[in-house]
Amino acid sequence: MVAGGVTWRDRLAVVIGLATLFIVWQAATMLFAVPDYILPRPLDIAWAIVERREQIWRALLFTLAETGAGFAIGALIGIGLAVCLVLIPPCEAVVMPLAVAINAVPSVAFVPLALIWFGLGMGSKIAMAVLAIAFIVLLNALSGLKKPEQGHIDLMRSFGAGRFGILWRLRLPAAMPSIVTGLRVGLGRSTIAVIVAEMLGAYDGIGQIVYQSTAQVDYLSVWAAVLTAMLGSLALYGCLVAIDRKLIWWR
Amino acid sequence: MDSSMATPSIAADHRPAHLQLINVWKRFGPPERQTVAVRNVDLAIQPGEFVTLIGPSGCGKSTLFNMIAGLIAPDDDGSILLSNKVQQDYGLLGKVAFMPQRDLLFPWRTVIDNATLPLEIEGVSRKAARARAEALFPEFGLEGFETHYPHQLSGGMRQRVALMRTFLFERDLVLLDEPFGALDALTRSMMQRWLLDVWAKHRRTVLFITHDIDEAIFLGDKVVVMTARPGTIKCAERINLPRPRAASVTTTGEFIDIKRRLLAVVEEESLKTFGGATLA
Amino acid sequence: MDSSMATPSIAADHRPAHLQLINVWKRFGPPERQTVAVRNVDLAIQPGEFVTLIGPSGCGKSTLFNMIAGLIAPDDDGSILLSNKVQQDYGLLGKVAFMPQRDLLFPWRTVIDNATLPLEIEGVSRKAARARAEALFPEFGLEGFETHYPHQLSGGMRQRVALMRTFLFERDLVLLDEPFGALDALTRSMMQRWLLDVWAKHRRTVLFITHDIDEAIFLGDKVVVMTARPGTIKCAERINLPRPRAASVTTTGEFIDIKRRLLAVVEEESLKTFGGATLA
Amino acid sequence: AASSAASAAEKVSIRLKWVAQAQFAGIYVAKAKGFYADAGLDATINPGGPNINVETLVASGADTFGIASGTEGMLYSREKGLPLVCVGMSQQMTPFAFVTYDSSGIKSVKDFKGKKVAVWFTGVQYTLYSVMAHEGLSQKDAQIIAQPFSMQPFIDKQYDVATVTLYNELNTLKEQGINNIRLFMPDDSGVTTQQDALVTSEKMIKEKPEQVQAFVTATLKGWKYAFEHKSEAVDIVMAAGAGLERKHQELMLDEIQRVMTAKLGGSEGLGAIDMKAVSDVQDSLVKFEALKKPVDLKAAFDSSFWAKVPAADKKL
Amino acid sequence: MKRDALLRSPLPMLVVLALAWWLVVPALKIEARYLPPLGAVIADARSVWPDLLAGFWRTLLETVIGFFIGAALGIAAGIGFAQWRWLERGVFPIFVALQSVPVIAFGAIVVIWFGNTLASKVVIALYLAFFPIAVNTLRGLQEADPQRMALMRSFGASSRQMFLKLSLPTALPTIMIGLKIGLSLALAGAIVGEWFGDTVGLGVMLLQALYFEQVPRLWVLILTCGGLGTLLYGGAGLIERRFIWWRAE
Ligand SMILES: Nc1ncnc2c1ncn2[C@@H]1O[C@H](COP(=O)(O)OP(=O)(O)OP(=O)(O)O)[C@@H](O)[C@H]1O
Ligand SMILES: Nc1ncnc2c1ncn2[C@@H]1O[C@H](COP(=O)(O)OP(=O)(O)OP(=O)(O)O)[C@@H](O)[C@H]1O
Ligand SMILES: [Mg+2]
Ligand SMILES: [Mg+2]
Repeated sequence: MVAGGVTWRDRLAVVIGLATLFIVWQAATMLFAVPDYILPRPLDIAWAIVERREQIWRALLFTLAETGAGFAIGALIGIGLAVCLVLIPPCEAVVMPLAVAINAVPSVAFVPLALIWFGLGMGSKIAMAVLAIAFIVLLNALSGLKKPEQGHIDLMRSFGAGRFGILWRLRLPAAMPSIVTGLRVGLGRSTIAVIVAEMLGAYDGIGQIVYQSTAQVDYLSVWAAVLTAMLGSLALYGCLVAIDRKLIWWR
Repeated sequence: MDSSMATPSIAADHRPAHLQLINVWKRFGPPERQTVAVRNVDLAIQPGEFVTLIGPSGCGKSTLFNMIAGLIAPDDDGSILLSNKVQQDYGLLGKVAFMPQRDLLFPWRTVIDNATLPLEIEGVSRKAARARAEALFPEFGLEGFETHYPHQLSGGMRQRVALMRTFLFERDLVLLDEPFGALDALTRSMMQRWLLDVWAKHRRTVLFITHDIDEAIFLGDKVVVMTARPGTIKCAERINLPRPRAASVTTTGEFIDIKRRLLAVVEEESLKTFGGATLA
Repeated sequence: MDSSMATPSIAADHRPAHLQLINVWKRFGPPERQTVAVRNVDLAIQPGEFVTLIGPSGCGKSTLFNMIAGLIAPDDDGSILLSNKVQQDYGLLGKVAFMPQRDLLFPWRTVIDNATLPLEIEGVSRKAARARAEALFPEFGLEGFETHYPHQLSGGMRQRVALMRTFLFERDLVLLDEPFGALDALTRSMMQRWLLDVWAKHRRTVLFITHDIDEAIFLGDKVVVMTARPGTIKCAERINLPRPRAASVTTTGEFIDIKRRLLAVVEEESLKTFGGATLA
Repeated sequence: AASSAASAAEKVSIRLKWVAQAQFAGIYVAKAKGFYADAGLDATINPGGPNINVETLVASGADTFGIASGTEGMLYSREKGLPLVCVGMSQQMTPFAFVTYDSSGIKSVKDFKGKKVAVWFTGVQYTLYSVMAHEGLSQKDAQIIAQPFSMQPFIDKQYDVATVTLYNELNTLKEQGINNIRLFMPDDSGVTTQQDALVTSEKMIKEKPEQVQAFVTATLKGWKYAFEHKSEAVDIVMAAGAGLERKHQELMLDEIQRVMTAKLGGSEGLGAIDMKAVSDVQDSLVKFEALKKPVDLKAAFDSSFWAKVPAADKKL
Repeated sequence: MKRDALLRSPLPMLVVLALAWWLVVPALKIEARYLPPLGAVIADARSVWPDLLAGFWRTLLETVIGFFIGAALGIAAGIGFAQWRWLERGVFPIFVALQSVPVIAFGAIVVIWFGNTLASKVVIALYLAFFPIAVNTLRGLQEADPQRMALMRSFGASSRQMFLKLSLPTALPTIMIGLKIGLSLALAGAIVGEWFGDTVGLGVMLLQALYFEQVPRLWVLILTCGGLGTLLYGGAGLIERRFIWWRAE
């Protein structure tokens, strides 16, 4: 039913949606004369971004690099673990409770540990992003890998396919949509994890801008940084959606 | 289990059987509300033999096939022997070319990629596999549909793709579960011919489920009839019609005789499913 | 579209048609690599008529059914009329009882809940719906399987559940796409009898796809033959065999005559699928 | 003010800059001992947390009073147009200090040259800049990096100099058995910045000055009582926060007493605002371009309420 | 049967992990700040037992309320997106953008809007739980087999019936994944929410432990949060097994 890639109408809808949000925001803040320290106006924020573009751009690249790396590693770990659990089912009883428990602790609680283990630099941020996304991908991938019906599995077995053959030719393709769902959900989370970790200790990045600016009561900078990060992760998300449509072409 | 039991029945046929079932059972569900699908099946099939299997709907034919293909383990009461060797549970996987009743095509693979699936699993290069499959497309009446996806095919076309897939998985023992069920009369007879040609050339052992008694007699060296559920072997009839068989054989008196006999047996069994309802 | 076109063909039959197809087309895919599935189909079916439809595999029968059931819209060239009223695209939804070629049972519903699905949709109370369905189970040879799930059924049993589901959705126009494809000879003839009984009692209009020419002649008031893809109506043969028909009718000379004629037509068409391959 | 209340206590809230701990002992004591109630205030104490900005909460009216960051925070807030007024200062000397290991070879601030110096970029960096400027170093002379809230990287010697607060991180280091360290106090370099400002909004001062007065008086009473009954004060703090460690809190209270009673805190009484120090800080912030233009210090700092607190209530 | 259930439960795993911790830390002389000895952690837990228990219940309450509201909103949004594609295209990106905003950056704003109440924690919990539930609901609803949808339409099913009888059952396994993720995020949200001016709760204790660098306390809280999460997740698992049994076709 859903044919092909992203149409111009999809793009238009995204633009209209975001534009509406900003117009409503601008109008409301002007109408109710909301002071900057409660909610600044989007135009002011935009101007702040332009003014501080060099600092923000450098921080954004830093943050996106950490997010991207953490996202990739976390996704690989999540998928890899899910694959292991499907290949060796008894492991599930061991790994899942542990994964659940780890994930139940807010990632911020691990920041001190991350700082101890991975230092102040990018390493600890990447570790936090990995932590934030791996579980989500794991859960989705696991459910996707278990989706194929018994008939299809039996067919593969009758051709003499081993666990790996079934995994590669049946389970993984069938799990693709679920995995991408996991990635979609996880992307925002890993951005958050990185920013929060940066707030608690980093040399650079959006999180540091947020943290320093908050302490210096500079809300325009806070919002400028956060908005930039938002747009950055929206761009990453767009790439994911494009991949998504390519991956489930057979619907 | 006890391969000693096998000896007499092999001896009786004077040739080693390719496939032998000894007291095979299959029960589903918990003991309280059990469905016995297959009961006490004994069967021996010679190498290169073409055996057709008929029986009322739901009598356990597909279940029997699943056990022979190694997909489900028979209950502990009996054993399955391939070339006289007792097979462990699931030991038959990969040794038998199996076409399931439902086509089970993969929705994300094109027609040709669905067909070459078993070759890929065997490790044949993609190019070689495709070349081998492509040669079959005209014979299967699927020319021009190589790059379609399964949802773009008709029911009969899907079934033919599934059959092609099975034959690209070249094994000495072939199990076909109603391979021609969704085909019109002529496509069906074209495919029957093709099947007999392949069989004559390679002499694979074929076990073939059908609901069409004509088809069963026309194709088989032996027709095996199963009883209503719980299914066991009711009788087996050797078909001594000369080969190669022309389509006209179906009008010979000998053929009609066999058909009448088998029909009577099958009807008796089918009626049990309907709890003794009568047919005018 | 243009209901004026319909008038002459209605007049020709002297009775208003229950279902009428006028110049119906269906093309799939983008213009460059288009599959024309159905081409220029004109067909009129009288109220209470039993029409069987045969044609080579992949010729467009199921596509035609999908259009009549209102599931896919025909191309703009033609129209579908129900009781002389032009139907908007998808306007036929809910007016036609349709049994698809694949059983499409819902895996999370038990057999009986699958069967009562259309009644539930109509708003019949669960209890009443179950009572009506339960009465049918013995006739369909499914007694004792009410609370099983679809994956616990054999292929033929699934098909019977799908048929039961269709008949619980009582509509004047019934479309059956190979409803007996997976049934053995006797179960099939039991179900045929049951179908004819129901039809005789309620005089619903039935359109029935089959691959079995015997079945087509045995059941139909009219047998419609489709050409190879792109499918259109090749010819329609009125069957004047007296009703009720006994199983023995298949051995009468008249029956065999009709069968021979139809076989010739179908074979000619089927051969086209195989690009002129010859049948010995 | 005290007499007017008792019967119909006014609901007010006090926002702290961090979670319950001895740093805020005076507030908790004032509440527990009924000083606020006596002054006609029905006070709720709202703890703070990371990225909770007391200045914003008080300026917006979400909270009535607050213990906000300090001199720098006040100046930034005023510059950003927040209608916030400081009515007292808790900590009289700079509570921050720079630490290094004995083994680092850094003997004075001058030796920061070329070293890795970690500092919180929450405003404390300007204190560092001022200190360095006073010692004849420019910002560029040291490699200044953002310090995380954890002391762990310092313990792991990821940098040479770290920033601590005298009442918390320093104790943390000591508790972990790290004693081979050297401290550099900003006050020794002539840089003083007062912290933990008692703040309220302009609106409160205009509309309910008597409540502001009640708050300042009762709070200072609370501090005085806390320092005079330390064990009881720690008990009160312990009851207010979940899972606090007594020893750590006792140390903290000692340290807090030291910084609150230093300088003006000793001579003038608890909570005094050192306007000279404030204007020095402002000058240095302007110099470092952290402030674009000087703010009106008269409007930002209002000592009148503090002045009206009886000496008996604020002098130890 | 019974032994099987025990083997599949996380219990033996926990025992093994605890033993490993018990033995390995002293054996390898791991520094306490990397991993304190289990004994120290247990001792610390006992010293703050009442606070821990109170915090546990409080956090549980916030999580559960936040999760249920978040789940209701998320499922509703997912359904809305599935129903109206323009909504998905237009509004979805906004949600994506919003969910990459760290709440912690806006502690002050949360407090201004919702005060120091249970509501502010609930709001944060539901804010975090909402998105994965909405996405998984949307994806699940899109998974319905087109052929089965056609069949339902041929029965004249209304869109409501189509939804209740086909789309929803198809989507349930996927929604369940979203709910599980949402549950763990709601817990994290409640805990972070407690950082914005609260006095009771695991979050408050966690913050103090972080700030004071009390490593054993940090582990006590990590374990408690983990336990709470596992408990909630286990509950979700029970519900799942009870209502979604048809995975295999
Ligand atoms: N997984 C299962 N659980 C429970 N019962 C099952 C299961 N699989 C099959 N059965 C039962 O076993 C019996 C035989 O099924 P089987 O599929 O072997 O029949 P069949 O002979 O292939 O019928 P058909 O010709 O209709 O395909 C049926 O009654 C069916 O209900
Ligand atoms: N969605 C689709 N996209 C592209 N082509 C399609 C699609 N659906 C059907 N077709 C093509 O239309 C033709 C007719 O298909 P249809 O299913 O109507 O055949 P049929 O007559 O029912 O055959 P069978 O007897 O094998 O079921 C086939 O060639 C098929 O490939
Ligand atoms: Mg079967
Ligand atoms: Mg068809």
